[in-house]
Amino acid sequence: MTRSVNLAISGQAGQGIATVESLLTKALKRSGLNVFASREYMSRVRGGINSTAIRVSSQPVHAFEDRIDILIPLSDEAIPHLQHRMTNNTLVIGEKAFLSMDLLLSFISIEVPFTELAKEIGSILYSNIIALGVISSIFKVERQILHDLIEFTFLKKGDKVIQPNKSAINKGYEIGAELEDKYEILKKFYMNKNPEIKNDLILDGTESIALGAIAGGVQYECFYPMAPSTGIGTFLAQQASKFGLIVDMSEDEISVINKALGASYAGARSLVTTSGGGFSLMTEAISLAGMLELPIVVVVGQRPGPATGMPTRTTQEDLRLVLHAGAGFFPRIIFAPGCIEDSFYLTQKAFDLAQKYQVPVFILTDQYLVDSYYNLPFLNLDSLKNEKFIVKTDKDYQRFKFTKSGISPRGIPGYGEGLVAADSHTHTEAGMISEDPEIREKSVEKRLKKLKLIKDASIPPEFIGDANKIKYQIVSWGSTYYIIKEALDKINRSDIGFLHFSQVYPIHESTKDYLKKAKINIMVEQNPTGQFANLIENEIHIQIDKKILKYSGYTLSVEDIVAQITDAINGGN
Amino acid sequence: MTRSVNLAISGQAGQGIATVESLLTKALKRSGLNVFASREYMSRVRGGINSTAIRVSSQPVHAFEDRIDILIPLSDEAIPHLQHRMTNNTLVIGEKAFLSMDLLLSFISIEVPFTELAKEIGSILYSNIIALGVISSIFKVERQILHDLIEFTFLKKGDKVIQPNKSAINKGYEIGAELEDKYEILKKFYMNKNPEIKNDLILDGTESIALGAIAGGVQYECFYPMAPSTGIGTFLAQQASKFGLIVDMSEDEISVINKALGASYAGARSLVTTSGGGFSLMTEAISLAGMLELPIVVVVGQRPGPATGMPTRTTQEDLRLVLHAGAGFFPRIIFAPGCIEDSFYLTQKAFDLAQKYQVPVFILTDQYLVDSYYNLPFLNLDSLKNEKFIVKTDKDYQRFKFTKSGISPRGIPGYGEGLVAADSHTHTEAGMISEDPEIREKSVEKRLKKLKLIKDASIPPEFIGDANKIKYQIVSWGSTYYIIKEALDKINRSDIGFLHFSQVYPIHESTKDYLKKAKINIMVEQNPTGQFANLIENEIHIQIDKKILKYSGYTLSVEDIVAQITDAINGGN
Amino acid sequence: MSDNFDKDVKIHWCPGCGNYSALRIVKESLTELKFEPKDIVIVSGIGQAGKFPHFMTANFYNGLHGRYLSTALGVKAANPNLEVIAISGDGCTLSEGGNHFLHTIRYNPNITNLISNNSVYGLTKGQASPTSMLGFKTKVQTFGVINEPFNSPAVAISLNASFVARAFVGDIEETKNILKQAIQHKGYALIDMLSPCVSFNKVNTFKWYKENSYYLEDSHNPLDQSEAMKVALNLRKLALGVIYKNPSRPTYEENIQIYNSDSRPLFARDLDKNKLEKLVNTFR
Amino acid sequence: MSDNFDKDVKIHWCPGCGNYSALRIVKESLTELKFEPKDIVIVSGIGQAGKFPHFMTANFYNGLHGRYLSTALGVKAANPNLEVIAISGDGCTLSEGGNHFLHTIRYNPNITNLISNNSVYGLTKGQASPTSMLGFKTKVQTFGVINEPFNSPAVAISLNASFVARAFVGDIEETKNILKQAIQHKGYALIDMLSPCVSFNKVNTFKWYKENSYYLEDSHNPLDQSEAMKVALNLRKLALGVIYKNPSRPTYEENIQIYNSDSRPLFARDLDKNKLEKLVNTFR
Ligand SMILES: Cc1ncc(C[n+]2csc(CCOP(=O)(O)OP(=O)(O)O)c2C)c(N)n1
Ligand SMILES: Cc1ncc(C[n+]2csc(CCOP(=O)(O)OP(=O)(O)O)c2C)c(N)n1
Ligand code: SF4
Ligand code: SF4
Ligand SMILES: [Mg+2]
Ligand SMILES: [Mg+2]
Repeated sequence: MTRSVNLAISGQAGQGIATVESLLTKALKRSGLNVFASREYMSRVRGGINSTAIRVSSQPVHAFEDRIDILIPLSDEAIPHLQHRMTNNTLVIGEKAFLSMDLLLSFISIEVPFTELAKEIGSILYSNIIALGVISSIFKVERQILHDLIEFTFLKKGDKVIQPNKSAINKGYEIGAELEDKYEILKKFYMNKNPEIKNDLILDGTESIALGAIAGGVQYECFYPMAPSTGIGTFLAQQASKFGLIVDMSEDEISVINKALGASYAGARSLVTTSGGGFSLMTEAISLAGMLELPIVVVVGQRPGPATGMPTRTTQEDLRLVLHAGAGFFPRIIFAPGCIEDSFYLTQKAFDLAQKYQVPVFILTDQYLVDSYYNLPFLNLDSLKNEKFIVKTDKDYQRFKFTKSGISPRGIPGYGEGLVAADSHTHTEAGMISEDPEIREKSVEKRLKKLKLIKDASIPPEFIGDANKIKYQIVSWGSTYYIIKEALDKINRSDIGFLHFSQVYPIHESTKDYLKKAKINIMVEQNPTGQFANLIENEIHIQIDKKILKYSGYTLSVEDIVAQITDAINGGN
Repeated sequence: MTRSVNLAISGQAGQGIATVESLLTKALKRSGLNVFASREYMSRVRGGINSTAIRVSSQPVHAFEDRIDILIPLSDEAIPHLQHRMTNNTLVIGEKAFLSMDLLLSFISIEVPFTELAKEIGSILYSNIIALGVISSIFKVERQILHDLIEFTFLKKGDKVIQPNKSAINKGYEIGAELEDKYEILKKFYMNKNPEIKNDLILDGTESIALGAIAGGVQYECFYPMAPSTGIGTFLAQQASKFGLIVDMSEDEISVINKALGASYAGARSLVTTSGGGFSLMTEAISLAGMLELPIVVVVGQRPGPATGMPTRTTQEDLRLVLHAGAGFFPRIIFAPGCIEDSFYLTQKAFDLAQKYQVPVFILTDQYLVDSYYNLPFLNLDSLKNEKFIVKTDKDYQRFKFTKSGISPRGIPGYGEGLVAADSHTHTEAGMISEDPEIREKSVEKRLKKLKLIKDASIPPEFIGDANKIKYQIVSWGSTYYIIKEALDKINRSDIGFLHFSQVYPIHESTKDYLKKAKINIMVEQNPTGQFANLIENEIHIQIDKKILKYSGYTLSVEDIVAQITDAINGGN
Repeated sequence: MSDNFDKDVKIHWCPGCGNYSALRIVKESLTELKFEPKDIVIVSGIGQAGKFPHFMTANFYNGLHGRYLSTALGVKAANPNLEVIAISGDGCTLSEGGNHFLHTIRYNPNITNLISNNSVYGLTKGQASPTSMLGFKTKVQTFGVINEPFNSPAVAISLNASFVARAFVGDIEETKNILKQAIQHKGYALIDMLSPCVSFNKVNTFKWYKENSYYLEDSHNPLDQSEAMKVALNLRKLALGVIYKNPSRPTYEENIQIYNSDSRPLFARDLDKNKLEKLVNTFR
Repeated sequence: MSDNFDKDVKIHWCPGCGNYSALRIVKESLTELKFEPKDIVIVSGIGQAGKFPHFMTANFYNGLHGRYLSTALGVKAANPNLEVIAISGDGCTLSEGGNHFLHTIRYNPNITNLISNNSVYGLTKGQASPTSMLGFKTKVQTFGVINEPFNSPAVAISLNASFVARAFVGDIEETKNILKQAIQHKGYALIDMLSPCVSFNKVNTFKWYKENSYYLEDSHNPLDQSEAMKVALNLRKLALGVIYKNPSRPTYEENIQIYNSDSRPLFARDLDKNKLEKLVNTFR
């Protein structure tokens, strides 16, 4: 079983927690340790109380655990905020003011006057960097790694920023060494290092989706900022000129999707990125994409609703929204990446399928996944093809030709001799308005045929376990993949299998067989009604036996799953 | 079995078919005949080809039949347009130019030079009124009834319009008399009259919903025009000052719903009326209504999609859209009136439930129903209560109080001493932004509780048949009610039952028992995937055995249902 | 001074944010005009400015991003007696909410509309807003803003808005003065309220606003649309004060027929069943 | 003259509708400017005017009600070589689409935008539109229009649109002349094209437009924003011709970095895998 040290750093927005998180994870990885990190934060620019959880391990780690082994509080709200995740063995390293003894919590504490020390270096702003040094020292990260990272990060800001930061690091290492001499307990955090992972990638969900989009040949990204998807647009904006990509932050989500469809009509590989509320505004145009048979990739970062809800928290509750958005019937594809690798490969694939079937393809992710990261060896770019799926048109080209497969060869205005129509009414093969009942029937059947094709090509769920031994089967989708996987490793029972979906619509036909193998199928979802369980029931007419549902706005943890699965199983049946 | 004479009048937009339809149905009813009428028309202001179908009978008639017994063509496209509904026995009365013999159709024709005759009266515009006279004469409607109607209709336009119209009527009666002497066949259209129905109401779906809204105490109607729901706003605009009602045609659907919610917050009974495309734009605010727990009634007139689709045609394909619109989870209610009476009573009820449970309530109707009408004896206004469901607030009023039932007493700003909050974030009882996981859980559970209450109070489906004898059961929802009912009367088998839903979400718990009684449940829906069948499966985990689906954009007819049910049953199981 | 409207809560804004002054200005103006919290409805959208109503005591409706002007109009329609202050950010009002900005002006409801204009997206962490200056660089607008800045006073005047002003939160007294006029104005009153974002807008700082604005002279005639427009079109030097006023436009509420004969708000009314019965009978 | 662009289809408009002339004007102008149908994309929304592209030969995108300007911008972004004519009704453009109208002007894409302005909702049968005159009565606006008419040229000028004109379809030659200038203008070109609806607008008839409009004198200086604004603000007598022009604004396409060094439209490009590999490796 994976043993990890779980570190948490917590303080106000604006205190530079994100900087520490980013530097520390990189540093740990470069020293040969596996890391997993995930953030939780308030919808604030300054103040409030945020935290990052970093797991450090000799083995790969990919999931969120509640348990905190080491906590660095950077404000007096840190401990109250995180106490439910602390144990008697939690080691707290911080300054006196933040150790809030009045909570009468039992934990082990080591006082370090970070603020004081930072002032000595020149500004209280360096406290977080000193803390970074202390932790790095405890985990025996070579100091040079930190220095290199500091240099790289503040390159543009020049020496007057780099030098004091280096001094802060050094101060941290000094203190780290002192502490080690003083506190036996710190020894237990020592872990074997694996030089092979030093060169690993370390990516969060945002970066992975954005890179996947680039790999998918994205040429036109349009968005309106909205947590938790804003980062994707930001990332792509910064890569735009390098990749010949247009990134447009537009006036609202309605223009976003209509521009993207206009660009798609004219031949661009189009992407839009949004969240549930912004996506809601795109509903009408999603239906337009269905009618015009235009490729489009739509990333929806889920956050708890209804309405504004909890902008920076996590959920899996917009599956039904994305599945049913748009008046009328038309085929669509929905992916829900289970991990960072999936985020990359599925986004790339989304572009291909959107072009191939001329349909909207959705990537359903959530705050937890976009804000989590871990190290992984590589991203495979070898098989990238990005076929264009367009034809050079001739004089009598008809955009909406009825074909056997249901797919009409896709022409682009300005490419070939033909004219390319796009019409939002029920239309003839040439794209002319039609009120003919037969045309309507044929058009609907065209769309049904395409859905069939798509279904046949869909990604099967991943099954983990011994199909012949299982009595129970945990079923899940999207970002809970590794959380459940680790929990099942911990539970370690051969009568429990795991079936995970990263394509949630249409689901692969093998699903039926998988579900039939288990006596009791238990769905794990982060929404109050079991949306994916409903979807499965509608698609293959098998009812899920039990549901583990969480809807607090905070991610499921490995511990949650262990407890609830154990419960569900002991609750019997 | 009901015997009816089915009359069709067909011509271009702008030829006054709607006028004839309205006058004729009223006249027939006033003479003691039951009528049913329904329209089909193109999305055009002038030209194209439209038609109205009017059924005349001694018994009540409420459903569309394909079969045409008498056709009055007003353009040369009329016969080609309607030939699939004509038989060898169809009698066509019209002028030579429109009888298009080249189609080699066999039908019985009587030439009447309407245009010529109209010119004699002063303008070709009177041809339709002459035709009206002819038909009225054939059905033995007292001429005075027509004169009265003409006078009433053109009151404001004065004598110079009334007189020639009366002459046109007289001319029609003259010709009618001549024809009867000449053509034996006309005798067979004679039907017994029932003086009791002379004083019946005659209403179409639009009027019935609008009256239902008034009965429900509507005070604020906001809309943006969109077929097939525009008529409701128009009707209400014309009644606005009389009923102290504000009708606002706003700049777009997003403002429509946000204004209506603002008005609702301030204590108005709010209504919005739209269609699938416009409704799509309201998606985000529907979710807001869920979060703010504001009452709102939303009428969605379905038309075939995706996108612009077929603006003036009919469908039942936006159930899933309305059911799932809005990010996050919150309770809602969806009605789908089955007939004109339902349209009235359910709309009234929608207002009450919206106030009572502080949720969005949807009326899902369609072009077929809003454009159909028949006579009915009365609308019962006696039981109207329109309870306000608001409280006068005191100083410490908290808008979102957690209560046992899940319903928080609803205060209105300006009524009482308290302050009234509305907040789109996850919020405390006082309406303050909160990121507390417990608050979120409690809020979700509050919404779940309300859904449970709503479910317990939902309208059971209507069952017709002998529960102990049925083997087959036709299941349907919304506007197909009478079409199926008449078809089943025709089929006349005691082993077929009929289960109809006018509340489609949440469905009543008796549904399970009803469905279990039949060996084979057959769903009839006008959409390609069986949306209501899916909903039922998700709610009560029973799979519908067969589906009869139509998606041509044109309504199911009694004949369609007879044929398809017969087929479905003979096709075995 | 403003204790009636004070609220004992932690404020979510960054230290130094212009919104603190705005909050004070609003609370004090309402107090000075002798309003009580229960007379007032603060309507807002989403953004830093959109959080406004959470930090003062009053009725409030904190709705969706971009939609608050429609909400405000709906509130007024249902109950014209309520005093409605509609406040939100430049992005909320002019980007997501642009269409409602245009059309609310056309309706002329009797509301006071404060655009807390920091020329940036605060809450979503620093993207350009419609009022950002050409060339303004951000993480997203990496080559700088390319779109012509949205001149909200000019647009409002072009639509014949009935009251158009600009104010700067750095000057509390003058802004209170302008706000009080706006509140007392009958009809839609716009204040383009310049309010620095200390976290994300390093260009349009307190200092910058001070240096790049001026108060309109008494000689300025706000009743002259062309003159007002000239003033508004000048973005090089930002005019503060009441730029335009059209007292001749009736308000939306005055135009609502049903209030002519009966001033009760909607919630106080009931259906007249007899009238309904009569109406139904016309269908016989 | 315009046979290249002619199309052999039944036209859905009412006899006498102003759109017939508009169709002729567009087809002839394009022919005279030597365009071929395959160079052209007609982008439209929903409404009577929105049906426009169905009645001529060209590429077309007849999208949603109110969204055509966003579509047009997307088309141009993906392929600046296409000549885009964006046309739709006054309701589509200024009511449902008001926000895109505002912001498209700010982007300044090189498109020609014809608002077929009949001051009424044609397709939905006669409701008031944003440009309907005060007091205009309809089945819905039973007491007459109460909202200030939407002055699209004035709003466009207040946003510093790069080309703003008004034309009247009753005058084919002059309107062709204006349209050709608009097409040749680099950047967003607006034509508020007055076009009578014979079925539903009995006020703003051919005759009314003729009597209530005038052509701008040669002395009018379209480069002067204030002067142009004065002309635009006058709705009592409608100025025809080019009201405002700002030749100094770069177009949106010129502002798109990626076309600086490589003019190929997007569909002709491919991913540079090496660059991606390099980028991925920065995450080690
Ligand atoms: C429909 C929708 N889109 C996007 C967002 C995300 N969002 C929240 S605030 C904001 C912009 C804030 O800018 P501004 O209105 O100028 O307010 P400020 O924070 O600067 O005061 C955005 C884009 C949202 N909440 N809803
Ligand atoms: C989202 C949406 N709302 C409403 C409609 C219905 N609709 C179609 S055209 C139209 C208005 C037409 O007016 P205008 O744009 O002025 O065009 P015209 O017919 O006068 O040329 C409306 C409201 C629609 N198609 N989509
Ligand atoms: S981010 Fe800017 S606008 Fe938001 S609170 Fe901070 S300073 Fe104010
Ligand atoms: S309704 Fe009006 S705009 Fe539409 S086609 Fe007829 S005349 Fe033209
Ligand atoms: Mg802002
Ligand atoms: Mg129009």
